Amino acid sequence: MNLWICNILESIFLIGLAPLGGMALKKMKARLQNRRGPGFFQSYRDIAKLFSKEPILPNQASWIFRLAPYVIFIVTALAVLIVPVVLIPLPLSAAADVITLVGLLSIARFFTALGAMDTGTAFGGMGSSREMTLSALAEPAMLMGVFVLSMAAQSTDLSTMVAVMLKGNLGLQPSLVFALAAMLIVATAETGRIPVDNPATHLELTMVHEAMILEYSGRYLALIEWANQIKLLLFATLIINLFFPWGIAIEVSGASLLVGVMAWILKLLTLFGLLALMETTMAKMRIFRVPEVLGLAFLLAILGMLTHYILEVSV
Amino acid sequence: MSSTFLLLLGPALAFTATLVSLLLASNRNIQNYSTNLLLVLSGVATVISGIMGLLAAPIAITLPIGLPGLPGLPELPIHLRLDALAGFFLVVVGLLVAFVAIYSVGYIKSLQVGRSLTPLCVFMSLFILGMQGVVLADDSYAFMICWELMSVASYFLVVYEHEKEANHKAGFLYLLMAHLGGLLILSSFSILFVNGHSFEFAAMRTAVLTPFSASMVFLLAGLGFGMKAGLMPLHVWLPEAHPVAPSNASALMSGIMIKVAIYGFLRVVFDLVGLETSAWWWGGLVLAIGSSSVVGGVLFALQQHDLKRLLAYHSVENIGIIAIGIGLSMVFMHFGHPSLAALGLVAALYHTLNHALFKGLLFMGAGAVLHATHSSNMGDMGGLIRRMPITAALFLIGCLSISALPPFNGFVSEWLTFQAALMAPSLEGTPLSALIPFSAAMLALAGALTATCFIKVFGIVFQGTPRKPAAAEAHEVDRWMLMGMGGPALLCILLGLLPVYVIPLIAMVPKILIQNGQLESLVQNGWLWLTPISSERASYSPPIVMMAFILAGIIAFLMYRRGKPVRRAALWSCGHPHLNARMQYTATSFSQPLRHIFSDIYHPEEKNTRSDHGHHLLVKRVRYSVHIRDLVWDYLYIPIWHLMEWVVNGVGWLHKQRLQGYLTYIFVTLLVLMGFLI
Amino acid sequence: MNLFYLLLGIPLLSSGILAFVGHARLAAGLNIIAGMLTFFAALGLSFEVFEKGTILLYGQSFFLDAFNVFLVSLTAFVSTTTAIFSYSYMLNEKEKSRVSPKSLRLYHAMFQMFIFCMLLALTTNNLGVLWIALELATLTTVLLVSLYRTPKAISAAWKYFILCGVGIALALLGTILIFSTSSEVLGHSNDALSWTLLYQNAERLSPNVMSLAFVFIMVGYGTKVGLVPMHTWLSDAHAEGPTPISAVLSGLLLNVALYALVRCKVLVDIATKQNMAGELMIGFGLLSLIIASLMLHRQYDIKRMFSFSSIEHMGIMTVAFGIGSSLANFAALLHMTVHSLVKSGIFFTVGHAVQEMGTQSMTKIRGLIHHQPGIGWGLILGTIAIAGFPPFAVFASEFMLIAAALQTYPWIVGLILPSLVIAFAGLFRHLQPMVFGVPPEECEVVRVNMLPVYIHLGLALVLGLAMPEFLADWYNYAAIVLHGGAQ
Amino acid sequence: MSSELLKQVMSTAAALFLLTSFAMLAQRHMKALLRWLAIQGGLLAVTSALVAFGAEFPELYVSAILALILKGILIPWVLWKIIIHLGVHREVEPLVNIFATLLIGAGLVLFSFYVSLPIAEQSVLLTSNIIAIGLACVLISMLIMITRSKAITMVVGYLAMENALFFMAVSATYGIPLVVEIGVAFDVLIAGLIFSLFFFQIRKTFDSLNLKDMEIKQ
Repeated sequence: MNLWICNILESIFLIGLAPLGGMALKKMKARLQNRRGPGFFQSYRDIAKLFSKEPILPNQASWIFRLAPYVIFIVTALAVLIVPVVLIPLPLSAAADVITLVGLLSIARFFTALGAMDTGTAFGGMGSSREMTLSALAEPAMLMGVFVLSMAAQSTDLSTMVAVMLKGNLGLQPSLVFALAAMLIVATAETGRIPVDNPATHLELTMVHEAMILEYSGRYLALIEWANQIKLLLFATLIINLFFPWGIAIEVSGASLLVGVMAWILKLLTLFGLLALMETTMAKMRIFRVPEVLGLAFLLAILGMLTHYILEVSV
Repeated sequence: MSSTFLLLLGPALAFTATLVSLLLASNRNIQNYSTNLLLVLSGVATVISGIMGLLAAPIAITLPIGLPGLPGLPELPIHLRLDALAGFFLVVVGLLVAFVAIYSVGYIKSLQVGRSLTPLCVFMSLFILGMQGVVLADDSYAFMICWELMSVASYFLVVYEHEKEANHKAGFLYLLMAHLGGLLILSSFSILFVNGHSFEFAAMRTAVLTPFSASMVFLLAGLGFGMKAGLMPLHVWLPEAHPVAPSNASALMSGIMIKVAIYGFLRVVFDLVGLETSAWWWGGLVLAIGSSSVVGGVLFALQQHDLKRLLAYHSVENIGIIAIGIGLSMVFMHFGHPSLAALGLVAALYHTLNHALFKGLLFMGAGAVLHATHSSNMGDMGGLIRRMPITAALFLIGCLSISALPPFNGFVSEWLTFQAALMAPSLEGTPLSALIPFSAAMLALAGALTATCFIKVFGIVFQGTPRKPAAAEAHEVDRWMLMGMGGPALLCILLGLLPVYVIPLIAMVPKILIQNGQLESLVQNGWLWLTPISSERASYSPPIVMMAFILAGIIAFLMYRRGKPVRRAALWSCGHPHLNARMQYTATSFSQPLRHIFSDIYHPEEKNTRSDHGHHLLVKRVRYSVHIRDLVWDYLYIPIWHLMEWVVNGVGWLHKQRLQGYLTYIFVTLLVLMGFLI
Repeated sequence: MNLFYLLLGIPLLSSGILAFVGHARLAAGLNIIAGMLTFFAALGLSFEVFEKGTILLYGQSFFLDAFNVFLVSLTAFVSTTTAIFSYSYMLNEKEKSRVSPKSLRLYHAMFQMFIFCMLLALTTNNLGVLWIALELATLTTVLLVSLYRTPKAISAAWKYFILCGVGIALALLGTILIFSTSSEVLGHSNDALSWTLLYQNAERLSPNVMSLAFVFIMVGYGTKVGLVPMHTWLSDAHAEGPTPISAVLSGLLLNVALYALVRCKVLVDIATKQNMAGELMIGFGLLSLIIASLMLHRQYDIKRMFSFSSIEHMGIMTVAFGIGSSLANFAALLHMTVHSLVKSGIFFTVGHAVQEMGTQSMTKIRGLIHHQPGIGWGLILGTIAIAGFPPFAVFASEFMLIAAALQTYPWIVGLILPSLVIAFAGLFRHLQPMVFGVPPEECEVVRVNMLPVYIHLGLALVLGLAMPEFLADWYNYAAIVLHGGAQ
Repeated sequence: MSSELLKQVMSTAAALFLLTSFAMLAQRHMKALLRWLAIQGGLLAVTSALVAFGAEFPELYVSAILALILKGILIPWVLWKIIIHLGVHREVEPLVNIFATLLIGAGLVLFSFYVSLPIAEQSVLLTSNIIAIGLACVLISMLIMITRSKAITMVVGYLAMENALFFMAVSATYGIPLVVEIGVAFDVLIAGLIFSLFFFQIRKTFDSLNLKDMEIKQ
């Protein structure tokens, strides 16, 4: 029972922390660019303000338009429930494994795209067309990247996978390098970061995700933004816990949980630091260069799988 | 006795429907109601007998018709047999038949008055009879009769609106490939006959085959059934025939007819030949073909702008998924992992059931849209969600299911397929183990592309603003059609949520087809958990996912109630005064990025025309059109066709001679024959 | 043996009478009645054979066994239904004044004469008389083919006459050669050509002479069967003659010629103690099947197309007889029956369709289902039946043929299957536009009698789905008689 | 007549018969062609009579008379009348050079000889190697039909073929049974009648007896 409560608490912890995480990244980036950046709690203030505003709906909008933000948020929150953050084993990760995780994320995307198509503007169509094109390549790459791990760990259950990785007997495997590379590329694409997409711009020719949510306002926009921040944190957590699970708590006790949280924060900040560095030094790619990169990720993941067979299984 | 009765009830009702529709041709309404209601009953009876087949011991009966007393052979009356495999497919067939028949009541009512309904009703009933017969047949003669009955009857459905040239072209292609496929299947049966000395399946099962003839049977049956199922290089009839058939017919054709081909393949290869005699490359071949169908199907689907054509290409994709499951099963079986083989087979069968439901639903939805807008071109639609809200909601369920999103049914079967594929390491260095991850990759790619494709479909057809007046004046379809679509939609959700109740039933099939193919672990952890291998390995609990959904939904609803009321306003148009429907993204523009990325596969033929007011900067009108050809046509079928035309021309020249020339033929023949005697 | 008198007497007598009946309706009616009476006689005879086995009449002159009595009934039946069809057809032709009253008299007389020739050919025990009857059948049909006196008809009849004349002369040469060796065994008399005696003494015949003889008989009767490359007369003769004649040519005459060939093949196989004759037949059959299937694609004339389809099916039967196992013989006999029924049925429909549209050119025939649904549906169902789709019995025989071929000569299946598909494609690519679509302006509604068509198709359906037991026994018996060579 | 003598006589007759065949193959003139046809018919009648006498087969007298009347006189006469009437008695246009045709004819004789070798070895009939000659004559008649372009020459070729058949029947087996023979003769007669009918029809509809003009375009 304790585990169940911990599982839920952990998720609430992550969901609650998501705006802060996003802001931390922004802050780091600003510092790297010699700016001060907004305050750490700016995201919370934004969300609170949006919630209190009167939402305006376009005349054409149907019920899908109104439903979509809720679905997006709920699904992303559900995804959090199954990803181990600071503790394994998670009881809920048995209810939905890593394939389901990918499925849940793709529901979110599905509804984002439907919401964008709903009003019939050119921006919405463009955004969802681009988003779906990119995700059509990113999603299989992610799935394949995860599969490399699953095969090595002989499980698709996230808790089990993390546990197996933690045991360390899989420490340095060539296949995991491929998988990690693939996952990193996918994560940048999925969370809409530079060089794939620029979350900070509304330039019509470059935007992908922003184009889809142009018509949203008020609490709808708040939910979508929040879900987005959760997604960023989720991906970061997924990568650090799958590939670098050191320090994660394996029992419910105050000390180990504390170590888990600390380790998580540390790893997260390192990753964000790297991301900020990357976002600062790189320019956004042309839209048609992105598929090539994602195709590369897909290939890397497949290669990882093949290496797993050739070098690791048959021995 | 009663079980025999039940077994025959479904086909008998379908046959009665045929007669009734012939006899009551004078009154359209009576003909419509009586035929379709009989077909509903037939579908229900089929489902019941199918469940009986899954649960009870096999029943075999013989009908006193057929071919008596062939020389040197036992008599050949028509043998029928109901076992678990047949039972499962009967359930699939029966379910969709029942729903489609309900739908047909409304659909047929809405057809134009001038056209006789008799061909539609008669051939629909015969088509259904044929499918039921194929599944029940227990000798190759009965099987072939029902198989071809199915083909011919569906051909007449394809050409029902025969004034349009596209229809008979599609019908021709369809029947041609059906005939070729039928003959291939026939020859695979003949090889079994030569070895088993009887046309009955019972004798064929016990026949001992040499590896060569077993492989021949596998190849011939694979080609024949693959042609009907629409596997990738053999699929070309599918995107031609499905769009032109009446929508209720295409729902059945895409929903269950291609599944009947899967049944035939399982029956011949798994049951009659038996996987014990399989060669190592069989499974690999099925996997490779399945993978190519999965990706090829969805890639070509993406570029279609005809709604039903798009759905037809998705059938190719989904058949590919089923084939991957079957291929996995064959590979695992050959390398001695029967329980994994059972898992692969269950995944394939579950997807069979799921695809029947959601593809039936989507085709019925497409029919409803078609009926409302009088066009199947997505470019003529838009904004239908406001005029046809229920259809839109039901169609959305179909879209979510086919895109394999949790917690709908498509996800469950793809999840099982992935789980089976992930067991590839247990094959340990066999030549195929590297192929399996590749198939999984293709499956993953296809899943994501499918979602893209259905965003496009739903977004273009139901959302946005109407692109043509007909779409703006569309109206919701009648209650019969909604009921017909509602059933599969409900089942899509239920099968997504409660796979644990369904899978034990499906697992009866591997029990008879695969020796030692036990699957206890799949549902051993109670009603909540689906665990293919063991709970550590992987598990999925759709009810928990759903509960979480509902919980979160309630919280969201409360938030929504507390939130401020919304205000409606005009769309912000960046200052442009007249936003109109033509500024929306179209199906073509939506798929443009993918067309660009995969241009090596598509070879798009793009055409830009522009006219101006005398100066190239004063543009009057720009037209862009793009045409995507199916690669398989260009590289496989058209060369074959050219070759044949060339031969035909040569033979034709031989027939353009003078009388003396013809006499010379006789003369030379005579000399040659006499020469042989020397 | 009164029935036998009737069998041959009725057609001969009515041929004589009809030559003098000028009243069109009366003559056509008499034609039907004569056909029916012949059919009843044939039925009676076949029951007799069924009960008593082979019957010999007038010493050794005539005989009836399971094989030929079955063909006799089939011939009588199809000729009756053709007479029924020709009633409405010829009246239509007369109204359009395509035939003069004189030609009509000739037509009816020659029709019965032709039936007589075929029945004679089937029932005679003498290979020489068989030849005479076949030659006579050719001559009568030459007159029928040229009935319309159009340039094309004359030309077609001439071609038919010369090619079949030469062919059948070669068959006579073969017969003479058989006689040259059999007269050493059986004495210089009629007996030496009597099939029953030859069959009993076949082992004593000289194998070398019999081989040479079979070469001539194969080419000779093969011409009449329409086997490639001796088939070139067939399409013209079918296309240019009156349609009832096309129906009986395709449905009956080809059968009778094949019957003659098969009779000789059985003898030769016993004499040479190997399947040389059978293999020769397989070769010719396959060639016909392949070439005819390909030719189906290049047709512009509807009757010509279906005549190529006849060549294709004669090829199938020849292959089946050539294989010669009892299953293959069963298949061949069944195929013969169903092909006669279905093909003549198709020609009936085609005849009406041509009258309806006023042209035989397939590019001008459109929308039959629209205009006169009976004709359209008859044509498409007939074609589906002839293309070998179940539950029509053409499928059953092809099904058995493929099984039988796989048992003995598996490689030929690799040739049969593609040909069947090519043939189907050829038929259907032309058929579909004719049946579907919108009819042209100038077509007219004609008086039709689709009853014979539906009877034929119905019988083909019954044979495929639920073959009566006695018929199967009958085929079985005949198949065993033919299989005699190997017994 | 002794069998040895009969054999010699038959061999001579066969040689003569072959000669007539070659003569017809070499002919350019229609009238000459018909003359040779009549001579061939006469030769057939004489041979039949000789065999009837030599082998004591009285039946063969009937066929000798039939041959004389039908093949020696009636049919050539009718054809003669027709060509005069239709005015086609001029030159025959060979499709293949005459010399080449003759060469092919010689080849055919050789071929027939080889074909009938196994038969000649085995058969006990004294006239058996005449089969080779008969076969050669049949083939040469077909050659006549193939290499000439007019309808009438085709008929002449056809009749020559019948003659060769009868010759073979008479020489190789002392004739076929009478019933059959009469039947065949009857058929030939009717065929001849139909031929004549046809000539007028063809003439009427095509204005020529040249076969080139009456091809059916497929």
